[in-house]
Order: sequence, then structure tokens, then C-alpha cells
Amino acid sequence: MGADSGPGAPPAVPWRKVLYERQPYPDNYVDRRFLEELQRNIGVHQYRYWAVVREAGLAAQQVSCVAVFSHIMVLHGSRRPGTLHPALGQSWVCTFGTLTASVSTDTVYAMSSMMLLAHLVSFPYTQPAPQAVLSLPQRCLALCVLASRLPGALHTFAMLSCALLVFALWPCLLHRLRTGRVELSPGCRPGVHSWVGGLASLWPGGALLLLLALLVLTLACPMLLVHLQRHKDNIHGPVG
Amino acid sequence: MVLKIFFPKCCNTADSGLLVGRWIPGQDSAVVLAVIHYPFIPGQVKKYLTQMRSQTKVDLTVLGSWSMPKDGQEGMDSFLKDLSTIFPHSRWLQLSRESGKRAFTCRVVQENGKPAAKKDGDDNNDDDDDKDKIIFVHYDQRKVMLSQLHPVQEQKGSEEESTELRTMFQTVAQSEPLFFHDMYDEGPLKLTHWQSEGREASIIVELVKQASVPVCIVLTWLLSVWHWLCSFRIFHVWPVQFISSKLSTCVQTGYRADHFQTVFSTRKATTHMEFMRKANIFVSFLVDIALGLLLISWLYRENRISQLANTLVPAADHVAKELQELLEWLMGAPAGLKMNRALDQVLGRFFLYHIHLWISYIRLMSPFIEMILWYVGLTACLGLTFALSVLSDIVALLTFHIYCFYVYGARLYYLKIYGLSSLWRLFRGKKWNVLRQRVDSCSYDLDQLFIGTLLFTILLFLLPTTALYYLVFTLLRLVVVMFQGLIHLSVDFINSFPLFAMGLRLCRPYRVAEGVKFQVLSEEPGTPLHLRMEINPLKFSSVLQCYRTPTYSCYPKDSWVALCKKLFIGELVYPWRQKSTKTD
Amino acid sequence: MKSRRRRGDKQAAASCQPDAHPPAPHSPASLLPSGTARRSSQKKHSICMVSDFFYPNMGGVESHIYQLSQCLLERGHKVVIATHAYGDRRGVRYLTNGLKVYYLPLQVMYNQSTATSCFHSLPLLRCVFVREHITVVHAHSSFSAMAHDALFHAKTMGLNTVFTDHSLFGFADLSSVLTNKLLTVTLCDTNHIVCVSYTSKENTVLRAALNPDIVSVIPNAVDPTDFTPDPGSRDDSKITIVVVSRLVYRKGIDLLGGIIPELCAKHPDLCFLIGGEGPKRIVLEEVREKYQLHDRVRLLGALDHKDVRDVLVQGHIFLNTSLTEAFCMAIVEGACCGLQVVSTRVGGIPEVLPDELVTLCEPTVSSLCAGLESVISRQRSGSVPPPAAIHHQVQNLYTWRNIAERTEKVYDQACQQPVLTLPARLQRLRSHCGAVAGSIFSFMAVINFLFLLFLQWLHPVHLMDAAIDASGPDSCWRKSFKKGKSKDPHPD
Amino acid sequence: MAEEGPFTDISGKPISLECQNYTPFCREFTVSSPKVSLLKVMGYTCSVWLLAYAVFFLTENTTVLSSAIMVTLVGMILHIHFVKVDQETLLIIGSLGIQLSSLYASGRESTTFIEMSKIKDIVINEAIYMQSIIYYLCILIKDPSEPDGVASVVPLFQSSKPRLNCLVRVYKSCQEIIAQSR
Repeated sequence: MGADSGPGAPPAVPWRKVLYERQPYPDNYVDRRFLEELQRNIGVHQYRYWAVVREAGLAAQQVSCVAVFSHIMVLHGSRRPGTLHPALGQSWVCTFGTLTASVSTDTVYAMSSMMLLAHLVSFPYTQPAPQAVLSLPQRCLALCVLASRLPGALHTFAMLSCALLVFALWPCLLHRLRTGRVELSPGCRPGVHSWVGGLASLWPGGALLLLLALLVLTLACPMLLVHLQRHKDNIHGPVG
Repeated sequence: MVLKIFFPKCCNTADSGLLVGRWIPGQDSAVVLAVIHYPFIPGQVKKYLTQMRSQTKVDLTVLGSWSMPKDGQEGMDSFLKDLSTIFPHSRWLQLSRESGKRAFTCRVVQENGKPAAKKDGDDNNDDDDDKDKIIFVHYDQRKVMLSQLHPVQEQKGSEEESTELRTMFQTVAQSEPLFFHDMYDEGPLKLTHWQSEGREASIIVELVKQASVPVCIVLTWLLSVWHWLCSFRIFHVWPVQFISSKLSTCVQTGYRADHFQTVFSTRKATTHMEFMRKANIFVSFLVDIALGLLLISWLYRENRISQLANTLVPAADHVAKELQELLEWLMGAPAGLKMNRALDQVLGRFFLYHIHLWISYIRLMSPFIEMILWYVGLTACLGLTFALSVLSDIVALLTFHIYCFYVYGARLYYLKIYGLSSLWRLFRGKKWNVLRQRVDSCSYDLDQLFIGTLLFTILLFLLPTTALYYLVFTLLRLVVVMFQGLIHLSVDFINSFPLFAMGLRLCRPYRVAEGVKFQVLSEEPGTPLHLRMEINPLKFSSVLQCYRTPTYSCYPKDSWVALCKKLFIGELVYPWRQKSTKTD
Repeated sequence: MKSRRRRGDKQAAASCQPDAHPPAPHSPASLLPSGTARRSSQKKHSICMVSDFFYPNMGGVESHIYQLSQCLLERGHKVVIATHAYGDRRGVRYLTNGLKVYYLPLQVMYNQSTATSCFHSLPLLRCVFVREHITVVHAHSSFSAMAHDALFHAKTMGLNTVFTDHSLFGFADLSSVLTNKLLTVTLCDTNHIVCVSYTSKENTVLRAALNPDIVSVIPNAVDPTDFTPDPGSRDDSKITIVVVSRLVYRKGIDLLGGIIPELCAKHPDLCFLIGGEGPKRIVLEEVREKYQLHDRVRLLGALDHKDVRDVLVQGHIFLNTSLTEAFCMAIVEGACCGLQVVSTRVGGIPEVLPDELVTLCEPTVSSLCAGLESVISRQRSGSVPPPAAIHHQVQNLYTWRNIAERTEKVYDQACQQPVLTLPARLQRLRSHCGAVAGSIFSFMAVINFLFLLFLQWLHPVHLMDAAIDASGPDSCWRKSFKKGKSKDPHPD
Repeated sequence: MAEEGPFTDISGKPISLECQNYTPFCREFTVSSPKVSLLKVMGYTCSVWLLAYAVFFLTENTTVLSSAIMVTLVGMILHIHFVKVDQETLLIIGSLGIQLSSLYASGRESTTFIEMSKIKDIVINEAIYMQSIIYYLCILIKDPSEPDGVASVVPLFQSSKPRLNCLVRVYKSCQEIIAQSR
């Protein structure tokens, strides 16, 4: 049973992969069944193209939301300041104006686009959506940075309320729809997209870019995923 | 076992006689203290020894005989041998010295009268029994009596812990009355010991000893008056107590009063440490006063006070001007940093107003500065430490505006950091659980997250401005604190330095003994081993450590890391220790 | 891989050589006369065990090293242990029977593992190897940077090397890819490798791309006298489930957090007793607070090794939720105390205990709950064997003496193999570990060799005092004890 | 009585061990290391001064030269007064105690005497020193509160660091004396 006690002729007892029994084999014996239990690609999900497209819709929709938000921002920025809103949060909104006054506009844009990108990455896309721990604060931060760039308190306020609508309440509504009546949600997505298209028509280049991005995201990326499935070779060694 | 005989050097040349000393209990060693010369009457010797025993509380006995061959005393040897029958003993030592030889010979006689072991010059064929080993240790009686072995043991009762050497030192020190009997005394007995040629004494010391008692009584009365004054109700009202605990002059006064109480207490110092403490405090007090008087003699000559006043006011003015410029620089775009303009302006104006107030205060004060300095300078006659403490207080008062700025900046910064850290936890979906002192995960509502993030943004963008103000004023404050700390350190050094002990170590090294060292004397073959015992003085660093007067700087301090952490999170730092941290 | 194995079998069968390992293609080892092999079982080795993990740290690797060393000492070998300094414990210490431990002052980086720069430990380790006349360097645990360093240095110095792998690794994530590369480099010229279970052997062979013939399987052991059943100390009015493990992710504490509320809701007389400490403790605390289970879930905190038995005997069922495990000592200890064992079916666990002693489940909350339910119902109906019977069945499965015997054979075998010279080693590295890693580590090996030459010049061997053997063939430990005076100044 | 052996210290420098037997229970061991080599001192001094001169040449600042001289002088004085030990002596007197003294190159002598009643034993121990592991001789001091415990360890021949053969010789004769006096 030690390393060098292996007999010349193979013993009659078949080797078993257990440690609790003393077997007449050397310690470094290699059986025929060595690595037999090596598993490859276990638990790999075989994707179907249209199912993936449907799932990708959620991601596309989030991209659209960001686009809507950016668009509103651009629209606000191009207008001149109107009359001040006498409503709540006047002083609150005023402080925003001074926050980034000394930071250059490029920096602000860079910062906010980074934040929005991070938001897109960390958004909880999975179906039973866990709490948006990191995603929501990130987009709020982007929003604040951008809002501080606006020319007047009214704009800032409008911006804040609009962003609240798009980023905070819209996902809530979607979540409700998804958990409540499933059939509705795929229906409303093209609606969002088309709305985006309508707004983006003010800036044709942007609209084109967005459309391209959406197409790539919903159609090309799933195709790539399904195509690459075939080349998957994942060793699942005896890890457990 | 080896028999050890501690033999005083002064008895080397003594005439023949009886050895008086003590057997150290538990150890196989004898300490010889003196030699009683021939002729004597045994009865008188016994009486004298009992008298000495009661005086010294040392178990003095006759250890044996000592013979020093001289011309015409040939029969002495046998006579001394016979003496062993007169004095009761368990062992009888017969030491004899031969002329021309430096070493002694020794013979040990047991109770039954038979020579148990001998080690003679002519008797070389002795068997290698364990009992025939004898070590002579020659010691300097005067030095051993006066020296204090370290580490000091105050309890006399702990006899079993004391080692052989310690017991030997104690024996010699306690037998002091034995050495009062010198050769000029009339008496039936003649002794040889270190003072037998005449007693050492100093008239001045005796006079001071006599005079110190009434002086102490008077000073103690004065101190009690001072304490009575201090106990007035008015000094215990909150603001007075608070301010006096922060002013270094008041703190120094308190120390001085404490020291006086220790030094001038009418009770005699019983233990060594107590005596040394008194002496140290007294000597450093004298040196302090002397330095203070030197300072006064320098200060009040050639109109130096008014010169000082004339430079002080413009200096304070100049500092205020510099600060104003600094603030104006901060209100622009300091070092190209982009700060929040609105907050910057608000803070800058707020601080500028303070400086304005400060300048007008200085203007108001300027005519009186010289007079104040003149009177304040007089405190130096109480000692240099007082002068330094007053200087520290003046610096603290003159830089009060810097202190104010620092406190405002630190508070603002602390609030920001606190808010940011808790909002950052919200950002990650965590919260601080106060009850369990840990970070828990927590699910926030949508509106909580939204508002929290808005606040976080605002605080984040305002942080650099606040941090810059905080940084600048902290640096200013640290400069002041360091200067004050330097003064405090020097005051503390004068207060706590054991000057007397250091002087003792320098001039009389044997008085503070760390231990002993032995030297093998050149031996002649066949005689017992002769060692010379010398006193190994304490190292200077150990003297400092051992006799240092405890003051507030001896308490453990905040580490540098803790200080940096405090600075980073915006807690206030002070040159003195906080009450709250002390209780922790 | 398969063809190579067959060739090895054939060769072993043909030459009748007890050494079944096919020699490396560029080594002249096959010419060894078989007589040496037979004599070598009498030969006594000087072994240096190297690992970052040793007493006073507690764990599986630590007790393995200690027990193995004690049994090897008993068999007359000389054993010294090298580990890093633990706080105040630095320098040289002696443990029972003259087991000498070097606590070397190396900087600890993370999780009690030292920082590695491949070179800085060479002077001290060289000193240990030279003055103790070490012939075999036995490194333990792939988590220990010191073990990797020691193997590297030992090969540079031309000593025989053995490595014991105590853990399993994944293949998928980035950190395991890097660790596996490091392991490939370390093991490609190591003389022999020991794994604690067959699964672990497969894992190691895959990770380090090894020839399976130089990998032996020698399990861990448990001292059965430390784990005796005591049915009297458990409360039979309720059913207690005991969990003793470090509270970390690898031990599946998240699964445990899912099991507790589910089972507690179903069985009102169920209690949990959890011993151990770790970062996942907060998960259990939160579960306990959320479901108000303070009286039924007791968290004992960190346990001393001697207290483990007293905790185990208080329960009826031992639960192990590990997500990965090479050889689970805990379930053997649990079974040895006479408990019903429920465990996840991961790694080497299915090989450890016979089926009648353990209930295996998939590592999911639902499967574990089902397994536990079945054991609970059996416990209720009283159809489980008595603890004493289980103890009797388990106590002779794994003993340290047997382990030491088998390890001794590994040493004999390793000592017959040549240690690669520098050129051969470089070639092996380059051919075995890929172009990039191979070249980098070849470069490192060369630098290490030059560093060794420098050290030999700076601190020549003839200036180093050879250590007085405390153990081994000419041990002075026993002799000096008989004399009543020991040279060892530090009674630990 | 003097015995000379081919002893070296741990870095291979020759040292001499002198053993003097006064009586059977009193022995003195003296380990002397080589004296400060004049060549080495001159080498160091010259290199420092050359460096200082180079700096002076570049900066034309005379304080560099004077400070270099001061630094070498002060460094040398500190070295011979506090660092360089010429001789280390161990005097063991049965039933009285053990005295350690070291003689610095400047002639300063520092001495410690440890009474026999405080000594538990003399042993050879191993320690990690710099980047190697060495043997050294040390005295174990008894813990007064605990009869079997060791309160502290006093290393012997700390600056000369002799090798094991020398230590064993000292150890054996020390053990003889300690065994006698018990």
C-alpha cells in the first residue's frame, strides 16, 4: 500500500476511489478512471436567439433612458433663462448653480458621462431585480453635476424633476409591470424607443447614432453571443 | 560550599585581636566589621557587643581571631587559639597574616574544637573536599557603608528576597554605631575600622541640619496660608478653574506649591528615595531661582523692557497683516486651485472680520504693553520656569485669533467629513449600527437615496474649499503649538531633572551603586583566593530614569499616528492633554 | 496524458522496480540499482518542513505538519520546521521530542502568508538547510508563499523536494489562473507531490500540468483519542446541529445562513451550535436577529483545538457546508465523536467516509435541508447507530503512524531522484511552463543561483556552525534528558 | 594557564580565548578580538575626506571640509568609545557569582556582576542574527516569583560572537563550576 509496495501483477481487487479503505495499490497509483470525472461545460445555458433578443431589450431600454435624459439636458442648455419658479426648493436649487462654477464644462461633461456609463454597467438587469445599490446613486450624481451647469434655477428644478421621473420612477413602473403582467412590458419598450426617435429628430446625427447603438445592442450582440457558444470549452476540474 | 569572608581593607594592617562581625544567615559567608585589639577583658567585649546589638539591630558576634605577627609576640598564636573556648560559636575563624606575605591564611575550627579545614601556606597536601574553599573579599568599608544599592528596596521586612550582597551592604550600613568608637575615645576596648583614625564630619552640614527645622516650620505655615487662600470658593467657580487649568503659569504655581510641600514638610525623610526626592527638588528649585535672577539682571538693564515692547506690538501687527494677505490670497484662486467661489467669499470675509477686530484690540492695548511687560518680567524672580510659563501664556494670548480660525476651520471640516462618510455608506447601501458598533447592510427607500445623493454631491464639491482653509489654519496653529510645546518641555526639564542625584553620581560615584565588581588580586599559590570588591556606579541614564521627579510629561502621550488621524478627521488638537482622553 | 500514464505502468511492470515513477526524459535516474531502493527504507532522512502555517496558528495544515513530524521523529528521522515569526514568537524553539522550529523573521503580508519576492528569504533558509544538513525539503500548502520560496531555493541549492497540497482550486477566475501558473512553475521540477485525496490529486495534476505518477495520495489523519463520544453531555430533549468551521466564504456560511431559518421554522426543537470565527460571522448574526433565534442559534466564537471535542459531543448532527474541500478533517472529527454527519458532496469529501456514516447533499440550501430532514427523522425514530459504534468504526480509518509510513516511502523515492542541474532546470521550466512564464522564471532561477553564489562567498559554509541534532539518528535530545541537563534553554 | 586555540568569530575573523584558572572554583575567560586596524581607519578617513574635497570642489564652500573633519573625528571617537570592543571577560566565581566585563577600544570598561543566587543556568542558545542563525552563550536569570521560570536572558560575548567550538569550551568549564557550587 505504500509507494513502492506495488506488486508486479495487477491485484485482483478493483481499485476504488475511496480513502477509508486500505487498497493493495501504491500511493501514486494511476487508475484507468483517472480524470474520468472531469467535467466540461457543466451548467452551460444554451441560448436561443430570440430569447436573448428579448432580454437584451432591457439593456436597450436603459440606454434609451440615458439618451432621453441627455437629450433633455441638451434642450435645456440651448434655451435662455426664463422666469424663476417660485415653487419649493428654490434655495436648494440655487446652491447647485455655484457648485461646479469653477470647474470647466468639459470636465463636467466627462464626469457625467463616466457616471452614466458606470450606471449602465452596474444597473441590475437580472429578472428578480435586487435593490439598485450602486446604480441609482451614480446616476443621481451625474444628474447633480449636470444640473449645476444649467443657466437658471428653473431649469435646474425642471431637470431634477424630469430626471426623477426617468431614473427613479420609470424603473419602478417597469418593475411593477414585469412582475405583474408580463405581456405588457415588451409592448411598451418599442414605445420608449419610438419616443426617443421622435425627440432625437431634432438632432438627426444623434438619432442615427442612437438607432445604430440600439440595433447593435438588440440584434447584433445576441447573435454574436449565440455564435460564440459553440467555441466554449470550460474545464470543471474536480473542484466540487 | 565555599566559605566567603568579607574583610575590610582598613583592617589589613590592624594589630592582633578579635574579629567582630556577622554570619549572614542562609549563606556560607561572614562579614568582618572591625577588629578588637588585644588587650581586652572578654567580659567587657561581650557587654560591648550586646550593647551594640541592641543599638544596631544586627546580630553582631565574635567571628574569630586575627593575628598579625609582630616582634615580641610569639606566644600570641596559641593564645588566640584558646580564645575560641571563651566565646560561644559554631565556627571559629583563625586569620593570620605572615610578615612579608600579602595573603592571609585561614583556619576554620568547628564547635568540637577540631580544625575542620585548614588552608595554610605550608599545608599543600590538603584533600579536595568541598569545605576547604575560602574566598576573601576585601571591601572598602566607608564606600560600602555610604552607598545605596539599586534598585532600591524600601521594605526592610522582605528579608528572604534580599540576596547575599544586599544583606552584606545592609549589615555594614546598619552597623554605623560600631564605627563611632574611634581611637581617641576613652574606653576599655580599642577597635580598628574605617573611622578608627578619627570621625568624619562637617560643621556646615551640622549647622544646616540644626537650622533647617525652624525654617521648615515657618515655610510650612506659609504654605498652609497659601492653601487656605486657594480654598476660597471663588476659585472653584467653573470659568476660573477652567482658565487656570489651561494657563501654564497657574499650572506651574501648582507644581511649585506641591514641591514646597514635599521639601519643607517637618517630617524627616526616612527612606532613601524620599530623601533623594527632597534633595533633587530643592536643588533644582535653587538652580531655577538662580537662572531667574540672572534673567532679571539681564532684562532690567539698559532699558531692554521698552525695547521689547517696541518690537512686540509691531510684530503682532505684522502677523495680523500677513494673515490678512493670506486670507486675501485664499479668497482668490490659491495656487491655481479651483474652489467654490461663494463659500470661499463667505469664509474669507468672516475671517477678515476677525482680523479687523484683532487689530483694533492690539491698537487699544499698545500704550499699556510696556507696563504690563515690566510687571510680568518680575515673575522671573520666582524662577526661570515662571518666566517661561508666562512667556507661553503671552504667546497663547497674542495668537488667540489663530486659535479661533483653527477652531472654526476644524469644526466645519469635521462636519463635512462626518457627513460625507455617513453618506458614502448610504451610497453603498450600508449604515452604521450605533448599538453594535459595526456597519450593517440596510435597504434604503428611493427618496432617501435620492436626497442623500444630492447632499453627498453638494458636500463633495464644497469639501476642497473647506479643506484648504482647514489646512492653512492648522499649519499656523501647529507652529504656535510647537513653540508652546518647546517652552513646556524646557520648563518640564527644569522641574524634573534630578540635579542632586546627577551631582552625586559625578562627584561621589559610589553613593549610587548599581552593583559591585570584583578583581582578582594577584595570589600566591596555596593561599585562599583574594578578591577586591569595588562599587559599580549607576549609569547616568539609569540615574535619570530612577530619580526623575514625576511631572505631567511622564504620562503616556498620543502617538504621532493618532495625532495625524486626529488632524485628518478634523478633531481639535491642544498642547495639553484632554480630560476626556485621560480617563480612557 | 493517457498515453503517458500507460507507458509509466508498463515500465513499472517490466522493470519490477518499486519506484513506479517514470524518470524524466532528460535525467539518468533509471540506472539506479534496485538494491539502493531496498536499503533506502532503512535510511534516515533529514527533513525540513516549510510552511507559513504552523503553531501558534491553528488549522488543518498546522496540525498535519505537527503530527506528521512527531511520527517521523518516532521513526528515527531528523525533522526541523521552518515558518515565519508569529508576533513575539521568533527565533528557535523546541517542541515535544526535540522537534526544532525556526520562526524566521519574514514579513507577513496577508492572511498569515508571507510576502514573496522570491529572493529575500534565501539567506535565512539557506542557513537553516546548511546548518541542519537537510536532505529533503518538504513544503506544505499552496497558499503559503514561504513554501513556494523554499522549494525554489532548495532546487537552486540542489536538495530533494516534496510538496504537499492541502487545498483545491478553481480554474475559472483570474486569481486561480495566476495561482495555477505559479503552481505549475513551482511543481514542474519538484521531485514528488503529495495530495490529500484522489480528487485533490486530479485537481493538482490538472492545475500544474503534472505527470500523475509523481503524485501520491496520502490522506490526513485524526487522533481518535482526542475525539471520544460522550452521549451524556448532550441534551436529548432537543436536536442539536453542530457546525465547527472558520466562518469564511469557502466554508459555505451563506448556505448555512439559508438553512437555519428554514429548518428552525419547521422543527421547534432544533438548535444550532456554531463554533468558529471569521468575516462571515455577520451573516449569521443578521440571520439570528432577523428571525429572532437568539435562544436557538448559539455562536461560540473562536474555539481552541482542545475545546472542539467538548463542543462536538453536545450535538446530535454534524453539519459541514463547505463549497470546496480537499480532505475534510472536520467530518472525520465529527464522526469520531459519534455524530451523524451531513455534508456537501464537493471535492474529496465523498472519498473520506463510507456511505453509512455520512449523508451527502448537493451544495444548495434545498438539498442540504432535505438531507438534514432525513437525518433528523432518523434521529427521532431512533434508528441511528449509537455514538460508540460510530466511533469504533471511524477510529482506525486514519492514523498518523500510517500516514508517516507512507510519507517516508515518498521521501525514499524522492531521494533516489536526481535534482536537476541549472541548465536542465532552465530547459524544464521553458518547456513546461510556456514561453512567457517559463522565460521569466528561468531568469529568476538564474538570478537566484547568482544570489546563492554571492551568499556562498559572503558567508561560506565552513563558517556556519553545524546545528547540534535534537532529533534524528544521532539525536542528543534523549541523551541529554537522561543526563538530566538539557541544552534547550527555553522550556516552552 | 593561558590556552590559545584556533578560534574564529562567526564572520571568520580570528579571535583568541584566554582561560585563567585561579582556583578550581574561580576561572576567567577572556575573548579578545583583533584591534582596530590602522589601515582601515585611514581608508575610511581618506575616502570621507576625498568625498568632502570633491564636494568642496563643486560648491566652493569651505564648511564642507571642516564639517567632514569634524564628522570623521567625532565618528572615530564614538566608534572606539561605544562600538569597538577589544576584550570581553567572563569571570566566574563559584558560589559568589558571574562577572561580565567588556573593554572598549578607548579603554572604557563596563562591568556587570550577577550573583549566583539569581542565576538559573548558563546555556548555549540559538538566535537569528542579521541574515544568519548563530549560537551564543547566555545566562538565564531566575524569576523570583516563579522558581522554575526564566525572567530574562543575559547574552555573553555579545560583540565578539565566537563560534560554537569556543562557546562549548567556555560552557563546559562554567558548568563544572556551577555543578560544584550546588
